[in-house]
Amino acid sequence: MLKFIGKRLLMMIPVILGISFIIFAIMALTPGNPAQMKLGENATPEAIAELEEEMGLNENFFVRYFKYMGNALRGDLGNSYRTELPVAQELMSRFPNTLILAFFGIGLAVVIGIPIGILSAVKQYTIIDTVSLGLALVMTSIPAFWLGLMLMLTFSLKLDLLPAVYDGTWTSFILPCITLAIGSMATLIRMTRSTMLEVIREDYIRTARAKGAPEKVVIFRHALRNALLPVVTTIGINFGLQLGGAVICESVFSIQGLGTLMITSVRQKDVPMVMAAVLFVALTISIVNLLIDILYTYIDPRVKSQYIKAR
Amino acid sequence: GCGSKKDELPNTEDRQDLTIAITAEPTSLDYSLANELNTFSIAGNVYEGLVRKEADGSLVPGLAESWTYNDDQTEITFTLREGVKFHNGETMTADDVVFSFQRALESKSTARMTGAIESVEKIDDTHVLMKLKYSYGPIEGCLANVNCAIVSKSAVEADPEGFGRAPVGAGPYQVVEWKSGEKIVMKAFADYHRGEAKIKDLTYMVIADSTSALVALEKGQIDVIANTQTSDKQNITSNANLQYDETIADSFFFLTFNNAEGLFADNVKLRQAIAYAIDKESILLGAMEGIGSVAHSVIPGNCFGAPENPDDYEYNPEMAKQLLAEAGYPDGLTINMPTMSSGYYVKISDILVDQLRQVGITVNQELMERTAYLQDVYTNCQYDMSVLSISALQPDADFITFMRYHSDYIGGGNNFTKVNNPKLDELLEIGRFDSDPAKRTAAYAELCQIIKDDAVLLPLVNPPVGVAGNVKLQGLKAFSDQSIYVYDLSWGA
Amino acid sequence: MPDTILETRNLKKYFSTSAGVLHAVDDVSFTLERGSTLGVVGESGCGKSTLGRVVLRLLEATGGEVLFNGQDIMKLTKPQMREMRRKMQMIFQDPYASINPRMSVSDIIADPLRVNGICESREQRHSRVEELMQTVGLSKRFANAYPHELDGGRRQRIGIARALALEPEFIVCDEPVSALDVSIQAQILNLMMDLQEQMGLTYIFITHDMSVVRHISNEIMVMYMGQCVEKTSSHELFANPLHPYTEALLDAIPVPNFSRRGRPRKLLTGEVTSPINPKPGCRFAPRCPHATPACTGESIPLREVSPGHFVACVLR
Amino acid sequence: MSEHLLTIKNLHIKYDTDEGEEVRAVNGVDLTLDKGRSLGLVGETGAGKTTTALAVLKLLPKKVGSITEGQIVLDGKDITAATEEDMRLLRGNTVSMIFQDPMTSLNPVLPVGEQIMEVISLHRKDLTKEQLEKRLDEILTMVGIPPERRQDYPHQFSGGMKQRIVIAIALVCEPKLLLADEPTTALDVTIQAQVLDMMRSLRERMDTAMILITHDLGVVAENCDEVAIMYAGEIIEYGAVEDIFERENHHPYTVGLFGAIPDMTKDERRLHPIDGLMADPTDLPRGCKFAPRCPHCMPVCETEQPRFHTENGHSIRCHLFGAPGSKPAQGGNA
Amino acid sequence: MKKTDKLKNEHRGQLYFIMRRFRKNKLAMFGLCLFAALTLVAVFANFLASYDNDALSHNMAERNQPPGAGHLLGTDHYGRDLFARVIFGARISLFIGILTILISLSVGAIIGAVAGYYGGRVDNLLMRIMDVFMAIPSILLAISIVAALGNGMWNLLLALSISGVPRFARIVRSSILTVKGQEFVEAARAYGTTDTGIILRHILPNSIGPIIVQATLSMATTILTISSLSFVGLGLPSSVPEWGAMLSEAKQFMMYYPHEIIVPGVAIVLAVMALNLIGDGLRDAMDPKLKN
Ligand SMILES: Nc1ncnc2c1ncn2[C@@H]1O[C@H](COP(=O)(O)OP(=O)(O)OP(=O)(O)O)[C@@H](O)[C@H]1O
Ligand SMILES: Nc1ncnc2c1ncn2[C@@H]1O[C@H](COP(=O)(O)OP(=O)(O)OP(=O)(O)O)[C@@H](O)[C@H]1O
Ligand SMILES: [Mg+2]
Ligand SMILES: [Mg+2]
Repeated sequence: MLKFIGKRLLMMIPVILGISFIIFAIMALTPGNPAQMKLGENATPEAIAELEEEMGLNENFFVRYFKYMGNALRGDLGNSYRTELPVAQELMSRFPNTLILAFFGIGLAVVIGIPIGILSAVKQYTIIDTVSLGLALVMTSIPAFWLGLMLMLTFSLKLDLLPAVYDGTWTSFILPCITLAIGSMATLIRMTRSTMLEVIREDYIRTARAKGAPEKVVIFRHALRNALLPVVTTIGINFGLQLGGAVICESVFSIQGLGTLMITSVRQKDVPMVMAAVLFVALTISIVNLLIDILYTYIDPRVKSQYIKAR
Repeated sequence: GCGSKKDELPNTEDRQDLTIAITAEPTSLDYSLANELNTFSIAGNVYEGLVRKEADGSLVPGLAESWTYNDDQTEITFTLREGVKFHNGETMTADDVVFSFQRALESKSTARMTGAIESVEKIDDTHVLMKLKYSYGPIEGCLANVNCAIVSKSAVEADPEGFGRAPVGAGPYQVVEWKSGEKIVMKAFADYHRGEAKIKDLTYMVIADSTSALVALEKGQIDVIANTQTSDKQNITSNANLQYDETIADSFFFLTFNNAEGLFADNVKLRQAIAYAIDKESILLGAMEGIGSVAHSVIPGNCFGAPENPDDYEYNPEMAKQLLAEAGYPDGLTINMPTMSSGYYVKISDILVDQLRQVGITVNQELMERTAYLQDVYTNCQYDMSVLSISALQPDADFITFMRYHSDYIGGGNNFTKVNNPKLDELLEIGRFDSDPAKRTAAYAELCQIIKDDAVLLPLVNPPVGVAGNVKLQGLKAFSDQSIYVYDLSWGA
Repeated sequence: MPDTILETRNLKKYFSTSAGVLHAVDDVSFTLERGSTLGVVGESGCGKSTLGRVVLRLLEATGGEVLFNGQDIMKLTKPQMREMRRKMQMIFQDPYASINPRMSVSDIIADPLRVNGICESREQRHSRVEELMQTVGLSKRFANAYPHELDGGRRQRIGIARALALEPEFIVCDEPVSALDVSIQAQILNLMMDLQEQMGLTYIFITHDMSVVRHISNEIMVMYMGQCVEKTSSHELFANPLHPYTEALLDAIPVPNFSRRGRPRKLLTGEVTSPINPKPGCRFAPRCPHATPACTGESIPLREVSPGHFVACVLR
Repeated sequence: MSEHLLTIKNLHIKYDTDEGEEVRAVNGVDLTLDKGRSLGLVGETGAGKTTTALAVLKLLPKKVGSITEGQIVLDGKDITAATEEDMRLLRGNTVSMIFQDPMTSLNPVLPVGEQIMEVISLHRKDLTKEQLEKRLDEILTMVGIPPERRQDYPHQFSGGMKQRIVIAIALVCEPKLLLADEPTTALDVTIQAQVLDMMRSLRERMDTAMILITHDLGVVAENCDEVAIMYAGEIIEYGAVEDIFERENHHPYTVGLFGAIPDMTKDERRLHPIDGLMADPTDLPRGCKFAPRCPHCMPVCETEQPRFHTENGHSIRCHLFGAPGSKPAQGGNA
Repeated sequence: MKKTDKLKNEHRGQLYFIMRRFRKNKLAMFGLCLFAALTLVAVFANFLASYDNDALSHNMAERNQPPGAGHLLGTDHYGRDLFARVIFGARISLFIGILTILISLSVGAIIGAVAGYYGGRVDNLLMRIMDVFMAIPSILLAISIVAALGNGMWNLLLALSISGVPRFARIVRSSILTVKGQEFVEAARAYGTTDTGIILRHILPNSIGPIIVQATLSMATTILTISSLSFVGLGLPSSVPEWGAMLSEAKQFMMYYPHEIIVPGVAIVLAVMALNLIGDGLRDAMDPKLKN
């Protein structure tokens, strides 16, 4: 098992390197001059040139990349071009917000989506099934920011129940989390339903019925766990989507997270910040996926024994 | 939580806190790095300079008690106010003043405000001498700007890097906490030389999206929106719980041409054709809901030197088509127009695209991010035509004209039209160096006429500055430079 | 002088798996006469299919030689091999998986012709396909049908027609009837025997059904965990099985005959284990009722105990 | 009149498919089975064997398969009218079923011990935990699995062992009737022999009756007391095992079936397959279902459904028998 | 009667049966009709309104008109006719959607096919590269690319296509892996079919099902992503009547002139829903196992 985790961690290295290269290259392609940005529109050209020199911007792309990576590997992610503060500090102050959003978003999607999916499968062809499928369909079809705005209008303006924008309280996370959860929820409803339907057709379910097990036992003890196995993997994938979707959600609800940071930094060509933010997001996604894989080996005995033997 | 806030809303008498929404966070509050209106308006509550600008725009003594000029107005001797405290509790000395100016002069971001200053020297503990490079009319206004604030020398020296986040000035508010990207929390400075402010706790909250900000204001989550969108005015004014004030900004939007290279170089007919094709009223209506004003001159009306009845092009599409044919484009043409992808820039160019289409000009709107745009258009002048805005910073024509049209400043983010006209240079120099106001005014009038005739650039609209707030808040006013003087605000009954 | 069409010498195929080296086919040698049928029987996983594939070089052997008409096919280049393929074909077990569901019946049968550039013109190809369909007993009206519309028996006929399209000399049949119902199975077996007679085909017939293999084969090879444990003529094997495994195999076959009812049987204990990193010695020893210490330790060679009867057992 | 353990009377079952067709899978099956006896149900693919067995458990796929006519009486209870809850108490307890494929019949995520234990705890609520465990060890030993392995998961067992576990599940409550649906087709012959042998001894010990579904006549000959041959949803021949394997008179389909198997005792190379294909269950012939393939087909066969002709408990559903002037078919394995 | 029906069916391909199952799926048919309607509107937009005069022309005298007689769906803040914009928007959204899918599908299919068929090192390398792209949330990738290349139709298209490639590569690869192991592929090899022949004639036709399903669903996602990019200001300029851009433009007026945000919003929801319904319907039709 440890070997497996070690191997997976090692495999993350090339991925992270690849991402860093791609983003660095994209940022290098991006027009705009960080020095100009820093000095503002009223700066003199001489001042800009001087600052460029200072920032090492006139060096060759590869030199810059290797310098950056060298520093990054030593734990120095550099200072933001924009605020001149260490990038790590800014990331750390923003990251919790995004993480809360993503985790609660996916949590909400799981807690609501999976039961609905199960119900829908168990009650196939009934009105419950139709309604939940319809719901899932509408959920996948609504643009997230539109939904966010509508929720904001309804729940904070019309009904005056929740804060409209982030103000540091946990209540201000409710609407953003719901907004973010909707997309994944729809996926989970559909996914759970279809795997559940597939599993219900399996021979071992028929065996369970032939044992005289009541429907509840058949569904919850026999079908559910098997159906959830592929769903667990989907949760991992959706976590990535959540981190991406957070960009939109954060801008709607003015949450200062990695998403808004990304957008501002990309726009201002704050290379160290963008690099660090993307790498951070990618790393988080990789780690969450690794955790899910580990979880998977524990809940699927077939995979588990494979690794235990391989040890 | 939200519950408690809600309860507070009805009785505001005992409130002493204020939350102001801003669309973007300043990168730093270091006075010597500040270069945007946005930053000036926040930092203005933290710092104070030798000169202070009142809410009505008049200049009064700030940290200097008084000052005197020498005869040719190239030297100023300041008498410092005594007992002025910095936020760190230290008392201001002449050394602090000298240090502050030295630092500002060295900074790359302050050129526009400190450009006329040669040096600042200490005379004695309560007097400093400022030498100017030339006699400069607007100098007092410059000294009131944040870039010329007085800061604690020891505080800067203790942590020069961190100063931008934890500034130590002598203004009415001191920074308590800065949660990056989220909010800046300040508290009233008890030892402020004019007395402690009435609003004790001041928070600047970053809300990028204007709709979200408005909802937050209506809900009472925030108290003031610093710079409202024109599209929100209707919402704000129709809400009895909110107050609204607006004024015309000291900036203007214009369509700029590259006068030296490309399509528009040496083709005044083409530039004029475009001038006739533009309906500024429609732009004002479409982009700014009709709020603000149409700009007829390159010097905004509230500046010294603004012409009284500026001459301008009429909206005349027929004339435009005719001139277009004369310019050599009887069948129309295609123009690439880089556009900064934010706010009014996009809207104005949207409308321009349509208006020019009506006379047979196809405009390719190339949306660009701010950084890229500034580099390509502003600094490097790689464009044919674009929408830009500049602001006066000080209510004096010099600020908004000198570097823009002088041939010494071509390119590099100054003279972005690349216009090179000795006559203009001459007029600009009169405007800057002559101390006779009448002569200056005349020079600027001629300048405006030349720019209009040559269609160097086409002024379009003066945007409004709108400020919205809780109706219980006293003293809320919109200023042309987007400032909010929090010291003057209070919660009323 | 027997006319040998195929000979394998010490053929080996190992797969490397996460758990170790899997000896799917381990040191198998046999010769096959033109026009005859070699039945290969053995339990699931003993390497029958692998043997068939290695012989056709659909899998690269780990070691050993396969001589086809005296030529070592392991040494052929790709184009040479493609040429050789026309003489050696395969019929597969699963008539559902072995034909492309997206192609019509006539396309499936015509595909080998097209690929090998036989019957260039469309009409020629068309008539050849019709001819083949007739040979295998498929009605012409199915020419444009798609496989999923047909039952297993007809699909298997398609598979046979496809294998015959290139007029091969030699066909490996990998359990061609085990997925079919008894009545259909008989139809297909008859067809295959008829074809063999008409065209002088040589078969390797892989199966695990002893009654089928006895019926169709001239010679039978019994495999156990990748190795050949006994090989002799079909008649001899059933009359006089020498290897304990063969004995047990024959004994275990349920016979549709009331007379055998209730008769005590020599049941084997245990099951075939996976042939990963096998120990030297007789691989059947752990299940063998007659196992002695001599059975383990060193490998047991295949010996000819009577003319044409080969067995690998220390007891014989 | 002695009470039979299982009586199936005139059972008709249809499936409604997605395509809107009606599959008439079972068309008038009559069967009786006594305590402790074993019945072989033989027939080709699609004959309706599994469907019949599922009907006895009332486990036909919901909304798709339904009993349209007939009656099933199990252990004195008419189960066609039984509620789901009644059935639940019967399943696994009075009647249990073994499915064809051991690879997929076990839940991959539960340890096998738990899967066996589940049946006992569902039906023997009175037993204590220790008694349950004891019973589990007992049954594991009986099917030849070391009891220590009860914590293992299905994928850790070989096919034969899995099938033994499936059998353990089916027999742990000592049911009165066991429905075994091709329990050994997925296994190798040597393993098949082991498993069938074990099943036989267990059944004898528990006095369990069995319906053994298969298409292997050899398996039937060695394991069953009675044989029913099914074709297109009907039983076309029924009798004691001797009747089918020894007697002369047979249904032409039975004759064909025997002719198609390669015979181990004869040296004849050509086989004698039955021509044509199984009747399409969505579009069955009007008269005798076998008529289109029958070498002895008469005009009456195409129009009229034959009735059973019974002689000493050996029934044949064919116009050749019973009716005056008919000529018995030759065949069987004689 | 029935017999002849059957015989007729025998000469029809699998496609016929898929289509038949699809046609029985009411929801999927609804989706298809909706999509067909959108396509028709997109194709014949010229006949319904004038691009220049209605969709583009500003008319400050008629700003923010509510839906009514003069303007069926009202006007926007530049006085442009929303009906005209929304139907020309269909053209743009569908165009971008389809082209994006085509590009990412063809690139993804080639990568996936090569990786899946040849396996081993090639597979490893290609898939690691795909992993790299997959590990960046696609919207972040799209944002970076648009920021780098600038806003505009072609850049948007490129950004969306690039972020779509890995998904298709994976799907194609995995369906190739399943098909590759099947016996008919081995049979084709046994009679001498070349690698390319096997991929083109045997493998791809059999993996087309999941690919088409993914394509329809991806198109739905693409339309949503465009609107998200517009929202953060990285979409198309407003002179292009694209739905996402319309939506984010209308956002500032949403409290006062809700029709301006509802019209494009509903258009997006309908298009995305139609595509989802079709994709789901196709999946069900191709995999009858899912239904009873
Ligand atoms: N590609 C492969 N990679 C790894 N192992 C393989 C591969 N192909 C076959 N094997 C293993 O080789 C052994 C022999 O397999 P093979 O398919 O030849 O058996 P078989 O006798 O044909 O069995 P069956 O009767 O089930 O078809 C088995 O243990 C199998 O798991
Ligand atoms: N769920 C179902 N939906 C539609 N038709 C079905 C269904 N299950 C079985 N059938 C049809 O009912 C008929 C009888 O099927 P059944 O499974 O009982 O046959 P069987 O005798 O058990 O065959 P096998 O030997 O293949 O197991 C067949 O024609 C089959 O296609
Ligand atoms: Mg095999
Ligand atoms: Mg069955």
